[in-house]
Amino acid sequence: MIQAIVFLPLLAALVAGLGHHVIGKTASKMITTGALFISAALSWPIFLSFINGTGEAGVVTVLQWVQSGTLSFNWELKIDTLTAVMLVVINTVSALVHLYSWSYMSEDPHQPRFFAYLSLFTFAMLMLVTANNLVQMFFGWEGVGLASYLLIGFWYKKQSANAAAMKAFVVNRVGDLGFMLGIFATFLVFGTVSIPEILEAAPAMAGSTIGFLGLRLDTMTVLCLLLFIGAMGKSAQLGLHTWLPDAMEGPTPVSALIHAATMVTAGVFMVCRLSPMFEAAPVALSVVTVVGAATCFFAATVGTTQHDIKRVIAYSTCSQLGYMFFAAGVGAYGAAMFHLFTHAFFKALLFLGAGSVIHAMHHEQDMRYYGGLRKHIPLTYWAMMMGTLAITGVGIYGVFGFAGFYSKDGILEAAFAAGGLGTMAFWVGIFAALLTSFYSWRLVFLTFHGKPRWEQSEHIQHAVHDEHHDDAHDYAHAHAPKADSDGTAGYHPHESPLPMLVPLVILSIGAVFAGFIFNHPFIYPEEGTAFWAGSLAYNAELMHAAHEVPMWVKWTPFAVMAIGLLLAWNSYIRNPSIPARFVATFRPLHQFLFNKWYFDELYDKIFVKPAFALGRFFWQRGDVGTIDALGPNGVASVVSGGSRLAVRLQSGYVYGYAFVMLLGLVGLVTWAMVKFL
Amino acid sequence: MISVGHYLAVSAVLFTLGVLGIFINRKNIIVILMAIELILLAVNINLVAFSAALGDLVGQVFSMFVLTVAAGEAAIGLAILVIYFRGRGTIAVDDANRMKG
Amino acid sequence: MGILSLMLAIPAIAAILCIFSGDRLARFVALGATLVNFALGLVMWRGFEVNGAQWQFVERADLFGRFQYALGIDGMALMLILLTAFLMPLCILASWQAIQKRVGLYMGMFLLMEAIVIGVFAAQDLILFYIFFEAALIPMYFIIGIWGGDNRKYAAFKFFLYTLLGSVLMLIAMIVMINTAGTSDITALLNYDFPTNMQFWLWLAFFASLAVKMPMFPVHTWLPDAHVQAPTAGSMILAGVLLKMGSYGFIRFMMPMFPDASADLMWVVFILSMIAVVYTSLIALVQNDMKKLIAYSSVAHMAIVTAGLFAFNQQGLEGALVIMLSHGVVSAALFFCVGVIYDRLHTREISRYGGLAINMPAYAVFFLLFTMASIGLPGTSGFVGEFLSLLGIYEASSFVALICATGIILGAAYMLYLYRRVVFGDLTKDDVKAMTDLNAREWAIMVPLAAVALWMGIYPESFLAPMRDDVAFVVERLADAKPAGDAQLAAPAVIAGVAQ
Amino acid sequence: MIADLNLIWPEIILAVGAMVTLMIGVYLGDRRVALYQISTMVTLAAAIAAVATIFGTEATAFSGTVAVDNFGNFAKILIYAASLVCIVIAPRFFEKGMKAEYPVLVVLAALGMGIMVSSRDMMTLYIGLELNSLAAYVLASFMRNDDRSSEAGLKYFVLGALASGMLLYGISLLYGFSGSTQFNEIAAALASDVSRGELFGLIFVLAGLAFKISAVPFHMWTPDVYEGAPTPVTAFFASAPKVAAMALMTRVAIDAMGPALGAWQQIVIFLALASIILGAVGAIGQKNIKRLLAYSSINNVGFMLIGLAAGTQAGVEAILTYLVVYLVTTLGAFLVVLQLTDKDGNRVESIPALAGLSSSRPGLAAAMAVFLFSLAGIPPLFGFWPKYLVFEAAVAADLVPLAVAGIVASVIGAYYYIAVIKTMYFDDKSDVQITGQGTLIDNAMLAASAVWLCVIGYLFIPVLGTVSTSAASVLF
Amino acid sequence: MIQIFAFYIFATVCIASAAMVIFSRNPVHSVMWLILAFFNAAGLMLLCGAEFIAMLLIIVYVGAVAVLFLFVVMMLDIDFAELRAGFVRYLPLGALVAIILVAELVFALGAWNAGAIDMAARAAPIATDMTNIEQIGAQIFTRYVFLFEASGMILLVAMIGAIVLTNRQRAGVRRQVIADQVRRRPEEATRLVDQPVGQGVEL
Repeated sequence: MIQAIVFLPLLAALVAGLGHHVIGKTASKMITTGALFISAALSWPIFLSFINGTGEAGVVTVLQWVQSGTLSFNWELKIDTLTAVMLVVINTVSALVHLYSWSYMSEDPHQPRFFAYLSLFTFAMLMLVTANNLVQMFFGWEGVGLASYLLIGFWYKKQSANAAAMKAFVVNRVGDLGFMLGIFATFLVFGTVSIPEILEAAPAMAGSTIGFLGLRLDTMTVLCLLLFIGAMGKSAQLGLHTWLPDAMEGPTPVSALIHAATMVTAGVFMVCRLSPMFEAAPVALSVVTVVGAATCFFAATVGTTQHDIKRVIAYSTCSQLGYMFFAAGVGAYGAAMFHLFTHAFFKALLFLGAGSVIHAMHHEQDMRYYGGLRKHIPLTYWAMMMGTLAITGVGIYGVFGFAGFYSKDGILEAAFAAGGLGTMAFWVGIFAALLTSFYSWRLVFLTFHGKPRWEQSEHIQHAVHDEHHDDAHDYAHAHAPKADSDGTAGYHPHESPLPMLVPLVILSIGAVFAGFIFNHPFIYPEEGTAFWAGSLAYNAELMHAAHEVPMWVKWTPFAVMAIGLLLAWNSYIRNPSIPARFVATFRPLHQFLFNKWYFDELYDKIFVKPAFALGRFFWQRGDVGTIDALGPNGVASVVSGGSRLAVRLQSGYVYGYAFVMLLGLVGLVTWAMVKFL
Repeated sequence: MISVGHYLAVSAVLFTLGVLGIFINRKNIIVILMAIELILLAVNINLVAFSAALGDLVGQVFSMFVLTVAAGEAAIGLAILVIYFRGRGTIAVDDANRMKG
Repeated sequence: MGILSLMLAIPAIAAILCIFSGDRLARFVALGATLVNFALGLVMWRGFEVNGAQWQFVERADLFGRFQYALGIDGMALMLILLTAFLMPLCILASWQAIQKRVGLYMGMFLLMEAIVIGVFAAQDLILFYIFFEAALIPMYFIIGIWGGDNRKYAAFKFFLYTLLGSVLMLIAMIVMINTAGTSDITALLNYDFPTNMQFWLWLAFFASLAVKMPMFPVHTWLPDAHVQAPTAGSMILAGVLLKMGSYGFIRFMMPMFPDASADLMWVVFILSMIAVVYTSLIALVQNDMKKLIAYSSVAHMAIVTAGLFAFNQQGLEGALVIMLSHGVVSAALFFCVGVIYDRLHTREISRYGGLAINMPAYAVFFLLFTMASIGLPGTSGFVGEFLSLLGIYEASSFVALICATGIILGAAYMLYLYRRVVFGDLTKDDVKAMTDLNAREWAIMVPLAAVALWMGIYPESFLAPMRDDVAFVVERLADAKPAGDAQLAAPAVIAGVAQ
Repeated sequence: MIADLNLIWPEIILAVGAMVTLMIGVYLGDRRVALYQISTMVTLAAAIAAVATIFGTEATAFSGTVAVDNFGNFAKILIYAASLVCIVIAPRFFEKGMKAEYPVLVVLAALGMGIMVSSRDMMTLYIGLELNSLAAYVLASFMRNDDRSSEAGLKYFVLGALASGMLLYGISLLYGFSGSTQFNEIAAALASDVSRGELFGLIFVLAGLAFKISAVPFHMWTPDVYEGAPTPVTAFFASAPKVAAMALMTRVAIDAMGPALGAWQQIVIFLALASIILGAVGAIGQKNIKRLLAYSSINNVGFMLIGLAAGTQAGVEAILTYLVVYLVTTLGAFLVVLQLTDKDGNRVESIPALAGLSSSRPGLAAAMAVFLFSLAGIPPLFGFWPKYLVFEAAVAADLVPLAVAGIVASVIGAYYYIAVIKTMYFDDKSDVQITGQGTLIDNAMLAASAVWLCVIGYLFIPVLGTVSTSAASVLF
Repeated sequence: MIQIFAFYIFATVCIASAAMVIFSRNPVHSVMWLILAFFNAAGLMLLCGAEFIAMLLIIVYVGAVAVLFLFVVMMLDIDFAELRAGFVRYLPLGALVAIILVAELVFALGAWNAGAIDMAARAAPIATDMTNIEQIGAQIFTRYVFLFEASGMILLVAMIGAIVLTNRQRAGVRRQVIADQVRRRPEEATRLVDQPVGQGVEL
């Protein structure tokens, strides 16, 4: 069964990707989508069996992989609670995204390729979550990276898409470097890369030291931090986050699947999977907490200023990942996984909803040119509303809440309960929740409320233009304001077709109910312990404490959500001029946030540009200027100089020759005199 | 008393003069040929002197062979000189550098 | 006549036939001979006993008096011979249409090359080895010089003299060894303990030769020139096989024969390897010429090989060996990828291309696969090797591993940058638009390469198993000399037992 | 005395054969070229046969002035064979001007060389040397109407005479200070102590012999003479006299001066390295193929001298093997050079004119490539093997630095060889169309030598080893 | 005493004339100086008892070789004036090297010590009861007969060489063939005609 779940997507990807010329476009799409639905259907029973407590953990060996000395690892499929959670998340979202893409990508000529990539991605992600050893996890890790690369760059004619794809891959590789070194170090310490064996031996290793880069450091700290660097890369944590917003160059379903629901959470998954190791490394956990909190804060601040609808959601994702990490950092792995689980639903929903909006708005992604779409695409509006309610954590304590309410509050409470750095994380989380609420509602208000502002959009103008003049290349009137000032420019958005709406509906259900239904097994002390069954280091005491925190702690998130909502309403509905005034007043701050804290510029200055400059320097000054000049060419010129000398010596004059002979003779004689007499 | 050393000194000077004659002379090949004869003469003096000093006749026999060879050598040298002169119309040493490098 | 002799004789005889036959016939003769040789290689693989005797298929004949005609293989040699025999038919196919002048001579040179390279890997006598080792220069010199690009003469000279200068020093070392040990039999020399101070010099002499062949920084500069100028198949074989002769020499001679010197001078190799990884990767980043870029990437890859070898542990060595095989396949494939579009547009300038994914989708897929294999994506051959060798290096020194591992970042950067500029983007240039996708012949080359690259990545055991004992032998020889790694675990007394 | 005569059959045959041919020539004039060719070839072949019959005997003749032993016999076979080849290849070159004197002089030179290599007395050495030299001077200027030929003869003569003057002077010193001209007695005198006079004597002798083998700095004549002399004569100079002089030098160094190894070893080392380097460096930039081969011979002599510098039996064996391979290679190369004529029948000697030879005359180009690679010592061509032996001998004699220096310099040498190959194979066709065709015999010899050098030669290593060991062991 | 005196005379004149050989500007003078040098060298040889060699030197060298030189110098039509220029350019360096050589030779060879030699090793001791020429003859025809014959070959080579190089068969030159002359009959050589008057003679 587990083999089917994992390998069906691969099979479908291969068939669709390599054989679409033979079987045709529709068949390719059907095969991939079908395979994913089967996988999803097979995953749920497994998940539910774990919820019921009847599920049994196990490992299936598929094929021997590598055996070298004492190092040995195989292709294995592991199944336990953690995997089961991930399986449903991945397969469900993936299946829905496949379905969604039928319509969303219907005009694209390369659909089979797209579906093949999606399925391939799913396969890689499944390999990641079913890994029983670190190397297979790394396989999935890089495999999802590849799929992400391919999908971001799916529209390869766009230079920006290519650049974004490459950036994603390379930045991820930085993280992977850490992951790889982490694996090496782990192998060196434990003599194995098998995860269960490592986890079993990990606690005993606490307090030992290891040499690293000439320093002598605490073993587990080194190991965990190296591995965490990998997680940072994949989960776009502060420092290695720069690729995620750019990744929005890919088609929107990709953003939903990869850059919201699944791949970016791989880091969280990894930390949870290896939680017993992290438990043995308090310093590493502190780092995780700090990085998570910082990312949470950073991304939320940036999210408030972006114009691109997908970028806002992307930063939101980044921010939510921060929540998950600091949850893990304070030891609330269950809460982290729970947020991962709920987040998958509502964030996928938000992205797909955004995709629907974009679809309706003829590929315009700038929210400044939206407005008033509520009436035109009502279903999308409501779906987005559900998503927003979920992400902002709307809910009444003890009664009902949307998905994010349970998971996010769980995290905040756990952080507060953990104390120490957790308290800091709590306050950061609270502030981020405020911002989350603000930018989420801002998105909704800008998009669906107010008056249409479509006429300034080039995309819309093109669309209108195409309808009227069938001239796609007439840019001359691009910015000329239209006479009819209802802001619509005569454009009529349409609600998306059914294949796009079905996923929205299904995910909305998830966004609404996932938290309510599943919060007990995930984060309640006793039920959690039973549910997780040792697949992660479930800290029942912490979760118990989390439920016992003061009431104000439980209500604060709701309060800040409400404040954020009001702020957004005030700025974008009641008085739309506020944002402009705010920007004018705090221009430096706004610029700083709008430019994403200048991370890209900084990296460009300290990494990219110097790398190219160094490369050129090494090439021209090193290889050509030094090695070749002194080496082969230098020797050659010395030799040819010698050759000229020799030729000059060979003057053709017989007396010259005789003289040389005599010199030779006298030289030899003199040498002998000096040496022997 | 005249020792072999005296003879050796004379022959050394003759030898050196012969060698010198080959390369300080830039104008006339025929003098070079004569310089060669001087070298051989120096050798002969050496051989004869050693022969006398050693009380051994081999040196003189050798000397005779050297003379024989020297005669043949002179004949061939002059023959080459003659054909060279025929070809070039000169026996200037400086001229003999068609081939070099 | 044993199978190894047969594998030497078939291409050699076919080479003579080719040289004296017409263009058309020569192509078929060459293809036939290389395919037969590949088949023989497979037969040999099948007949090779894993965990059997160290040396198998041994043939010895006292033909030369002073040294023996002694052939025999262990697992490493088997794999490298297979690699050679596998690549050769593909090279012949790759040149099927690209080469139009003096086809007979060309095919003859390739066949000679095959015989020589197999000889290098199979030789069991030091002198015989050296003869084959240097002989490889001659066909390659012609291949670059006659069928190469505009600057082929300079490149051919540089290739020839650079590598010759290295090898002659090795010759002296070999003579000293033979003189000291009283035998030129490699199997005997492998177990001979040279005096430590002599090892030092012998090691340096071998290093001079093999480092050039590898090539290692700073004696790598011949490689980009040679690759750029060589015809496609020439680059394939140069990168695929010839470079491996250097690393083969490391593991066959330097490490087991001079273990003390290897341990003492390990840092030299590490430092050069680290520099090479970063240095050449950065240079690769700024190249405008596709072949040059891949050539520089080869240097970086081979640097990881050397570092892996000098990690002195099973993983490092096996990883290095896998990289050798993998790089043999993948870099050959990448050069072929360049060749495919070079045949169509006759330029290697990256900026002249762009948007090939549109009109050459199949090509784009293969190119992507090999790009990924080159940057060591798990599941491809590149990963297994790099992972194992870096792991091995890490055991020796975490710092070296860190620096070498930056190669995986930079590697991704330059390869993807290349791919992006060539395959992605929009089709704007008319001549590029006119390019057609892979033809049947090109498919026939791409598919086997791709299959092997994946096979090696997914089930490397096929390739690792035969080499395991040989690597263990080398590790054993090095065991006494091996220094402690810097990443040693120091456990508190209580848990000392657990650490073991 | 009669017993002594039995030992010098080869010399007798050569002398008689030369005189008979000369007589026939005098009576029949210059038209019966083939006849003189055949009679001298028969003479040389008979001489080789005579050497073969006495192979293995070890004796001295004529009161110890002549040694008949395998060392000499080995060298003689090479010398006579090379002379034979040089007679075979000549007529096509001298189409108009081949005279009876050419083969006669070659035979007489061969006679002289035979005497040289079997000398056991300084006097024998000198007589043999001069017999060879005088014939060589004449041969060099044999194309007497050609300016270059006469100039070559002149230079060769003047410098040769100077060299033999040095040699003689050295001999006279050795004689005077050791009391004898016989090798064994000189050696006995040197064994006790090397006096100043002896030291100087041996330096002068070595210098004189170094001229004959054209070792730097006594090599200056070589390029000019090789270029100027008629090509078959150049081939002759590059082959037989090289063997004779090298063998002679070896015999003198080991047999007569062996005990003074310490005194001359470093001189030989200097000569060796200087020859290797200058031979290589000088060859670069040469435009004339014969000049190039001249530098090549200087370069190769350097390698042989490394074997001599070792001063061991292995070293001498290496020299002898080297001579065999070198002979085959050089003669092969000159066979190629002889075929280089343009469509008007003019000789082509310029290297740039060889461009495109690989297309117009692929076989010829291939053979030349084989010879050049072999001269460069690149395996698998057989030229590698003697170089290997030489270096092995040097290493065994603890001369590792010398071996290293020599082998590194050999890379410079490789440069100009492959530059010629470059011209033939890589360069675009030149204006000069090479159309010359060789005779069947020429081509057969060419093919045989090329194939032998390719890889077949390695199969001869046991034979070469046995023979050279038996030859070299005589000296130790 | 007279020997010492004679030695110095001979040696001085010999060296001086040898120097003149090479420094003289006129080749004819050089030859003359050469002859003088030979005479004095012969004198030196006489002083140490090598009469035959001394005579040989004079007979062969002066009588044949030097005259040959003179002959060639005279025969070749050389513009002597042209040959005078640029004589001393190489002199300083050459002289320096030469002086070093002489110094070394004299320094080294002055140490000659006959006593160090084992006289028993002499191959051909000089006998006291035979004349010099007899002894040499005895040696040449017994001990050194091989070399004697070989030097005959050298002379043969020299002869062949000299002839083959210098002998020119000029086109259009009639050579005397005695046999033809003897064989000639009046019938072939003469013709009787009845010459009419007034007509020219047909030649």
